[in-house]
Amino acid sequence: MQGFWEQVWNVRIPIAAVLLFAVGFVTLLLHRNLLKKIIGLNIMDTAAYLMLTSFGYIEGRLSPIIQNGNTDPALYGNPLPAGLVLTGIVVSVSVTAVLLALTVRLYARYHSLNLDEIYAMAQKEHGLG
Amino acid sequence: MEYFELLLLGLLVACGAATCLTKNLLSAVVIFMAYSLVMSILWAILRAPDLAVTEAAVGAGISSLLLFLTLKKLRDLRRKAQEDGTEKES
Amino acid sequence: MIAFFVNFPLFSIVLCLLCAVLCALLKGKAARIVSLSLCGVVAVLAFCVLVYGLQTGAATEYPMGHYPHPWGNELRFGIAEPLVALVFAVVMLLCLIGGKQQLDVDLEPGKRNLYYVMCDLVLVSLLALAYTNDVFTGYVFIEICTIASCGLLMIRQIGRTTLAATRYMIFSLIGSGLFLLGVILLYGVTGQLLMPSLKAAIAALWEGGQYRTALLSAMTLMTVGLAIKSGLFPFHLWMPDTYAYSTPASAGILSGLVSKGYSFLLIKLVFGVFGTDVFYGSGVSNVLYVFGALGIIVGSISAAREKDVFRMIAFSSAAQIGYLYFGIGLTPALGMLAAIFHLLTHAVTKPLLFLAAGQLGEAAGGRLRHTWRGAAHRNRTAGLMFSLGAFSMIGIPLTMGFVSKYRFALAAFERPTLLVVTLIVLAVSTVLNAMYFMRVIIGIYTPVPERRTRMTLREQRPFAVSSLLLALLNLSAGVAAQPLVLLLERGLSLL
Amino acid sequence: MERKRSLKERLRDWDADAFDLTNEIAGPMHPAPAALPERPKDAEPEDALAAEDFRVLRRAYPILAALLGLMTVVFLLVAVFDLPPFGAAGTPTDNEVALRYVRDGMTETGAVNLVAGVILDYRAFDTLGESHVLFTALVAVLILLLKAEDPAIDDEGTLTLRQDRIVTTAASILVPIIVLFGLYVILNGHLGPGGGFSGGAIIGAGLILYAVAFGFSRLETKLNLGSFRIICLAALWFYSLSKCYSFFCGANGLHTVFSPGTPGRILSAGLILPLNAAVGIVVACTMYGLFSLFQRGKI
Repeated sequence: MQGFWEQVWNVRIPIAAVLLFAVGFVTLLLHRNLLKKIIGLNIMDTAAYLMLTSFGYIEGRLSPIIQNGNTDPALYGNPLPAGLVLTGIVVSVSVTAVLLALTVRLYARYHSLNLDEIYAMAQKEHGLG
Repeated sequence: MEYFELLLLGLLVACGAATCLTKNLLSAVVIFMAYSLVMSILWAILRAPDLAVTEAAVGAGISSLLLFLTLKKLRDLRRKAQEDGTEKES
Repeated sequence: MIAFFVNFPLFSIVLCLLCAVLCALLKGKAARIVSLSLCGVVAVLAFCVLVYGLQTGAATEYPMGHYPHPWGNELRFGIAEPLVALVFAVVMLLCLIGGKQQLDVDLEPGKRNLYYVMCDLVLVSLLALAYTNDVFTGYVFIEICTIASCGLLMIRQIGRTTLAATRYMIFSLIGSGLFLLGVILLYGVTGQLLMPSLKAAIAALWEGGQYRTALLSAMTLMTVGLAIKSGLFPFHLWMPDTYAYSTPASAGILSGLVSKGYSFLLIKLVFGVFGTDVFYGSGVSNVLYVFGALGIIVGSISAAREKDVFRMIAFSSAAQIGYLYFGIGLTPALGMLAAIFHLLTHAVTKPLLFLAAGQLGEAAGGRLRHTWRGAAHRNRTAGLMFSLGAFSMIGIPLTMGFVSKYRFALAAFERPTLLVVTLIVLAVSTVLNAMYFMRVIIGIYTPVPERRTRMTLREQRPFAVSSLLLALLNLSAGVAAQPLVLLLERGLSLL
Repeated sequence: MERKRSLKERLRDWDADAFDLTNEIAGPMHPAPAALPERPKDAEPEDALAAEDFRVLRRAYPILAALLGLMTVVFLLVAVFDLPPFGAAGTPTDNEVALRYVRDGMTETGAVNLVAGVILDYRAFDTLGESHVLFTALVAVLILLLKAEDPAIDDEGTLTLRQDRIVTTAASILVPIIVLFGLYVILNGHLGPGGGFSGGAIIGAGLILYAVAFGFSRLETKLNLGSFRIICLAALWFYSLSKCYSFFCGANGLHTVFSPGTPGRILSAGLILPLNAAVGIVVACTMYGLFSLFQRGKI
């Protein structure tokens, strides 16, 4: 059993990231309220980026900014994951903005946030429109 | 240092779960803002200061702001619909 | 001179980005002219790159910036990528021309140029997905494609399209979330992001037996992510709403091109990243085979049950996507060749169907099948084009659909254990296709006594021109399929 | 014998119904079917079909979704246990790719902040796509929330904050500091943490605070839809063209004009400073534009 806990300790941040990913994924699927789905989506994306950042972290090394000209590679962590996650955060914001705009338009028309009610109303109203 | 990290991870998962389980939308957005700030601190610990600044400014700042704005807009729309509704009935 | 063609993929991508930003500034009509000419220029550039690929006969890796292989981004183009880019650009051009009549009605006057901004951004993401040699760049341009195709969808401001756009966006984001997690797991295990070095690292790990579960899960996540986005069987529920209620031009672009962009990226991943022996050895391809077969059957059945013609065509599109993954999951050689040929067939046929259906719907004044009785007499060209598209979907000889079904049958013999299942699935789906398409064709050609105004050729000139060209593309590839098949074969060998 | 009609005429006749084959077919053989009885309400049967589908889906959905969620969790946890240990030095990600970024990053790109060097010079194509994702989001929200230009609609959405003293005084102190800090983060993108995206978001937040405190009227003269489009055009065109130039030179082995300069100085790192500025402007405009669109439907 000792090996198991030691192994869990070795990959603790990816485990937390997977748990958060699952929370976000299930929220996105289960909740019928649109705003909850959007928040679940954000949680899912940040969890994936948390796992990516954890791959760039190396114990006892500084952040990838050169200190007074000393470019010894053993001093600094890996800059690549930080660059990728920077791109990812902006993607999440723009996707959230578009989904929120869609929610406002849907609410203005159907006065409901519950996706099933909206689907039923659209079904009745348009039928075959 | 690791225990602080564990505390933050636990807080993150708790915030994530709490956001999804609360009924009230406003509290869900507030908890989501807290979730983003904790994530920003965690990235500062993971030696990625760029991400901490960006997550705080863009994730906690703008995303939560847009969520609050949508909630306010929905309330205005609901109130306007009720006013139109009452006009139609009266 | 030919050597300079190597820069053309970079020029076409940057040109699209410049035109997209420019169109936001211009008025509706000017933005349309810029977008149409952009599609034309991109088609010419893609053709030049194809000529360059044929001349050199090898895939060139074009470093984006001063840094070679594992450090900087790269574009990679042999023969298959420019060919697919050429077909995408041409079909988008014809869709925008053909759907002009409905576009003028559906688009709000103030927001007409924003529609063309979204078209340019879809085109740039399709080009980037075809040419990219880097997995994370693929993810970024998948996101651009998701938001832009959602923009194409919601431009028609009726309540139903906003709802369809929301559901489409949510399904797509689940797909890209899983794809992102797959990319991250791959990076965590191999430390590489560029496709060639990823392939070498994965092959080494697969032999060494190290990190095998992480590799397997990353491969499954990426495949499932891309399958969700292009609408494979269990995730095709967003398709009928998305394609049925948008303007025919958008429906043509979305169903014909966007889902094909994702599938082509998956084909590139299978050859360029996982490697055929890893992908087919690990059983992920069998999952695709099963879901493809189910997708064909369920798609065809639900299309047959549908009364609204537009939703019927949308479900038939789900069945055709099932064909694509059915081919990918069958065998790496002939099965993949049949799949990529079918990719081009569907990219050409489906927009023709949607444009013709749009015109017939206006001529008949309704969406339901029984209101379309005698519609072909009111709009002759639309009736003719619709039936030609339907024949290609069914697989009548001389059309491109027949050749792709023939290629599938050939591929079936390559895998004798699944021979019977494959042939049964092909036969059942062809019968179902024939049933629900012929029902519509017979309906639109039954003579209806009362006289309605007739839509002549002059009134619908843009539609006539574009559908004629699409039909010619279809028939020419159907009749003279051999050169195209050889071209694709060489392309696949270079992927 | 009437002259042979040219193909063009025959096509026009075929199309314009000079002769209608269906009359011959329909006529003699059997009387044309009586007009179909128009179904009383054609929406009803199709509606039942969809509603019935929908009800089945509605009941099965939560169980299916929970099952799918559980499956992915177990699947991912199994995969994660196989991952390299967190924080160790010899992991696969700590390979020659990262080594070159750290060892030669400063000399090749001139950026002290290696992350800025990676996203704006080594892997610049991602960030080129990135700034256009934001532009796509702004255009998509424009399509959805932009109201037609009619003066009848007053600023019905403006905050009915009674412009109370607390907010205005706080804003008058805070806004200059926020914008100054945002400028610092942008301009020092290649020296310290930060860069175009975070600096732009900070300036965007500053503009939003100003609009909340002092209302939109003051900002509207300078920051309206027309000026937005020009700003986006200028910044994104500069970004795309300069990057196209550096990609073209890199691919063909030419030497670009921009030199990395002496690291540590503000005007060093070649193209990274202007690119950060361009991205910062685009992000600031987008954030403010999104706020204004959500708030009152026009920028």
